[in-house]
Amino acid sequence: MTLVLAIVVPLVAAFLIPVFHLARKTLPVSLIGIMGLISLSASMAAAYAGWFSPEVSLLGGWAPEIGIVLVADRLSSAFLLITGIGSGAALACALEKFGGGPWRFYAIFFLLLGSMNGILLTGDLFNLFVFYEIFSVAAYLLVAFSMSWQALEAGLKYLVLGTIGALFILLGTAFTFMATGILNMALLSEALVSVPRETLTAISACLVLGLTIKTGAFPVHFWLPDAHSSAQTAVSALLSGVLVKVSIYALMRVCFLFFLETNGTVFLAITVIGSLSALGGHLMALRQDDIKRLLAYSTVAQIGYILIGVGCASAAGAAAAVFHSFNHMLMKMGLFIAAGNVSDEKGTREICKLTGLWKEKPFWVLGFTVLSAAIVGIPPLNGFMSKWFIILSSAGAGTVIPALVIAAGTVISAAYYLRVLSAFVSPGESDQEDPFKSSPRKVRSKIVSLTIVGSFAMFCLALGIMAFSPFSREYFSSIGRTAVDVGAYVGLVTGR
Amino acid sequence: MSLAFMVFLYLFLIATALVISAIGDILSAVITLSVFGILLATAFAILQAPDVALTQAVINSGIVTALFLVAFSQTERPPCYDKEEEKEE
Amino acid sequence: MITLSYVTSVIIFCIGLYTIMARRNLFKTVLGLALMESAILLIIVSSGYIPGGVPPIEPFMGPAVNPLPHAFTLTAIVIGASDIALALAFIIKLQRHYRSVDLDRIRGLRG
Amino acid sequence: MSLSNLFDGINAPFLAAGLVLYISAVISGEWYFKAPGERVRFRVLVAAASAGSIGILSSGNWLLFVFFLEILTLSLWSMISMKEPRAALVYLLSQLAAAGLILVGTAGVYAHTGSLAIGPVPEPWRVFFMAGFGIKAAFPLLHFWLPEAHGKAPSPASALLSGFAVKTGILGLIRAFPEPFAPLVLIGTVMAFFGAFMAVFPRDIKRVLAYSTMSHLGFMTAAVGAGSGEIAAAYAFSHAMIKGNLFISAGIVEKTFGTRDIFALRGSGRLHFAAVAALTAGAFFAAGLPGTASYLLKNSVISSLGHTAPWWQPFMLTAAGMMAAGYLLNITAPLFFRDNSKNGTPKHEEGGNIIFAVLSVTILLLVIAADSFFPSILHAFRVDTGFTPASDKLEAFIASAAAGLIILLARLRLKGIPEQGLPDIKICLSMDEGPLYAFNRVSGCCHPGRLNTFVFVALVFLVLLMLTL
Repeated sequence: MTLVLAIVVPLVAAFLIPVFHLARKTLPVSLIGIMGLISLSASMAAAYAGWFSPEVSLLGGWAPEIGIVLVADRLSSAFLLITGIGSGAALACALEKFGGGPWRFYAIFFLLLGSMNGILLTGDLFNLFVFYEIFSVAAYLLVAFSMSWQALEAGLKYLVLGTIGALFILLGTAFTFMATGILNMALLSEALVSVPRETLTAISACLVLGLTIKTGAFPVHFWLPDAHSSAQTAVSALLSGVLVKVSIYALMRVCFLFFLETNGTVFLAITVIGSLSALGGHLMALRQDDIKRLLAYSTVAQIGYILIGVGCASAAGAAAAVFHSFNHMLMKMGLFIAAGNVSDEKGTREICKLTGLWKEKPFWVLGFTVLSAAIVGIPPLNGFMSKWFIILSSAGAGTVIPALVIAAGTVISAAYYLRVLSAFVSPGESDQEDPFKSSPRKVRSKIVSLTIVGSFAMFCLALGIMAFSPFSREYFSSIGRTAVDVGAYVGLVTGR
Repeated sequence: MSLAFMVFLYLFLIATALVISAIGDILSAVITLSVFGILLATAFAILQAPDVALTQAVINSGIVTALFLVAFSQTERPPCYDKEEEKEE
Repeated sequence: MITLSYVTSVIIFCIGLYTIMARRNLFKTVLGLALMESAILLIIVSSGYIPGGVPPIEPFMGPAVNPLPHAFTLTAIVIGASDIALALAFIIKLQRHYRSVDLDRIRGLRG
Repeated sequence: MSLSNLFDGINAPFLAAGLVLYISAVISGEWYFKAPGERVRFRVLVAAASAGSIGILSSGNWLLFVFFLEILTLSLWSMISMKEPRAALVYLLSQLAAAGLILVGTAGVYAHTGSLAIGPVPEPWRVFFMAGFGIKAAFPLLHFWLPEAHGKAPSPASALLSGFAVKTGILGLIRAFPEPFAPLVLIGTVMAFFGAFMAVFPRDIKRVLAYSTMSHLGFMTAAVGAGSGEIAAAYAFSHAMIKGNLFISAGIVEKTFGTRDIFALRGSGRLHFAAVAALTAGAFFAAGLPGTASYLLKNSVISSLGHTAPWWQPFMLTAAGMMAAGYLLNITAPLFFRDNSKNGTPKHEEGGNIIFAVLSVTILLLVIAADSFFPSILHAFRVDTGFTPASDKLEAFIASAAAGLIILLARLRLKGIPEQGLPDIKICLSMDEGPLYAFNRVSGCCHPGRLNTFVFVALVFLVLLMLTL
């Protein structure tokens, strides 16, 4: 029941917001905050239930062969936690920035939240596609929400590429259905073993292509830097921190369930995509002048790291991928919020003009420094540990090149993050004003955003140290074991 | 239904798709999309899916075409009218 | 007959893809998306077809065709329509800024 | 990680060197940095660096080793960037690359043996350790960062860099290759000679010292490759002492006279003997004259190569040792024996005489003490130097003559060469010209902003997927 609530509660909230809007033009912030809290606690309840006792709920009482199943195991729970924390932080930032004014924004936000929980919990391939589409439409709308021309262009490109990705997912689903006659993922993982090789090739190519486009990995990453850099601060943070992780969850779930035993080449392809993505993302980030675009390309690179972890096709690799997803959510959300706030106040996003910030707002710069050190992979922080786990699992899978790519990525990312930081700490420009510069807006002090950035930075430090203890490592590796244990998943769903 | 009819239908479908792709005029392409939708609905009906055929006829041939026409008319306006619109915004 | 459907839908899918890739007009892009989507619908529906079957509507007068493909074709149609509607809305807004629906001019974001 | 690892025969020399160096760095930092803020920052950074160093020495597995290496790297980076942010960036990036390579190698070793413990590295993963520690220990072609960082850092930081940070590379090599390993001997020989050769030309004192460090690291690498890690460790200790002294006294000279250019410093010894004395004394001990610890150790390295080594390896090492005397003479002799009246006297800072005198005499005494007690220290470290000149007398003589000839020829050409010495390979790294810039231009085309292209790429990607899966 908790699983259904995790999906239904945010959808109800999304429905209630327009209704409330009819009564009052500006919604009170506390109302949306309470709705957010209730929705998030619903998804946390699902995560809790799934973590300690894997749970299945059959919708409408139909058997898993016919009806739709919701499943929560440790992998889903981990991602529910990631999305819960991330979307909570984004909601807090948005409430602080916009107040209760733009009711449409919050309606879309809750729609997104519900569909994300749907993707994370569903055990049915077609249902996954449906939730994925709701999720994508909400994401397109959020990207374009500011209605600036950059946002609209990014939204349109995201929409076209995303729809093509969705069509390929639909095609893959159709092929799967034609080959086996079932849509339940657990049953499919058994049925696909007996499917002929050529059909399997078509299915895996379509599914991997569609999910890769949605993830934003390198060869088809084009929408990602546009969308992440054009959206508003809270949305950028949400996109980079949470939405990408949901796509990665879908990729992990589908690939581990379907292709672990049937088509091992898929994982090789994912490793190659991941390596390309890491290298390409870092190299493209190196040449950016726009701070948000730089962070967006850095996201492409980090997706590459996660995909390298997924491509190891082992419990260790999956655990490392989940751990890095969590870390990346913390780091990149914090970075986007910090960068968005300082660039809003400076009135520009060009790195070379963001000078003198160390004097003006030391706390923001400090938070940015810690988080960027974490994402580069500086030792006491969590980025180092997750990178190490990915390298370890990659070497364990017998491939060295991805590990070398990660090592090279550390160097490149250090170069570009240091460029940003040195701009921040360099003395500010003199009094002469650039006539073309848009005037810096007077912005309220952002205490909530600052708290979020600060606590994320602390969290990074804590996780980096925690990762050394065998106790917490046992927790993480249990996620990985759950992810690759197809038999247990099938047993869970079918009740065998 | 005879196979010959099916072949004919599918050939016609492909032909309309080609027209949609190739024709320079957007308005004609949109109207052809409506025809394409109706043909597809017919094919669905023959493939024993009357429910899908109905939905296809209503949504794809009706609503989507209407949306296209609205969007097309919105973007093909005289420039003076456009400027006024922007001032209002 | 099913093979015929499959061949047709593959051809239509390719035409849609080609339209997106080769045409510079944004409306053509969206039309291409619509074509691709219709092709996939055709694949799904024909996969549920049984020669000599009846529609899955009670009362059954013989072997009913699989109802599941129909259910998810309906969903896919609605989803596709919403995607297209959203794309058209974006196009209208973008045209106000660029004064054009030409993809070669709508490329402010690059690099 | 346990403290018992700290005191084995290999670690003890490094620990002793670190102890002396960190104390002297703190003392000289108090005097070197004038602004209070800088002083506090330097103290904090030295504390962080020493924590990292203790961690490196006491860690029992490779992961912790890298972990603490990076802490050391970061604090040194911050020290260098107090003066030269650009050189610091090169230093940081190169060291991160080194740490990444070692990390990959460690992961491979773990996959191979199931253990992270520090120890001999199995065959397929050796190359990563060699490359990683090679960057740390400035192997030829991987040394691009060394002259920059050593030459441009604040003097106390240079002392730490040259005295301890590069030695961590040697420590890692000793741990990873306890058995004789021929490629390392080859690399070490080439490196010793190359460093000595490059050190002949620059006019900047600290740059000369930087290349000298590279040359000495070559000796240590050769010793590691010959399988005698104890000699390398002892050499590291001796070299750390001497280089610490040299860099700190170079800092004294720089502070006193406002320049490090040997042309401008001509005759400065007569003006201010105390400031120059420490440098000269250090140079005397570093030159490897008979009777000093350097002489003993260089010969130990050469003899440890054994008779199986090809003839040119001891030859080149001997020549490199001889050239050390030459290049150090290059930077110390003009201080006393040349007159610089035509350029005017260099800047001469009044009022610090007593401090300089005390500091230089202290360092001098420290070096003399370390040097004269060296055999007993070696005994305490349980090192058997086994001093037997391996190369016969004639070969040594020819090598010395060749070295002298090179130095003489170089001296004749010295006027035409820029202040920074011969051009090095760091151009490859710079953003403004070089491969990175070229790549930057190309990658601009990677995101054209055109939707058709995006879809086309996706289609190509699909075809590739279809073909591979």
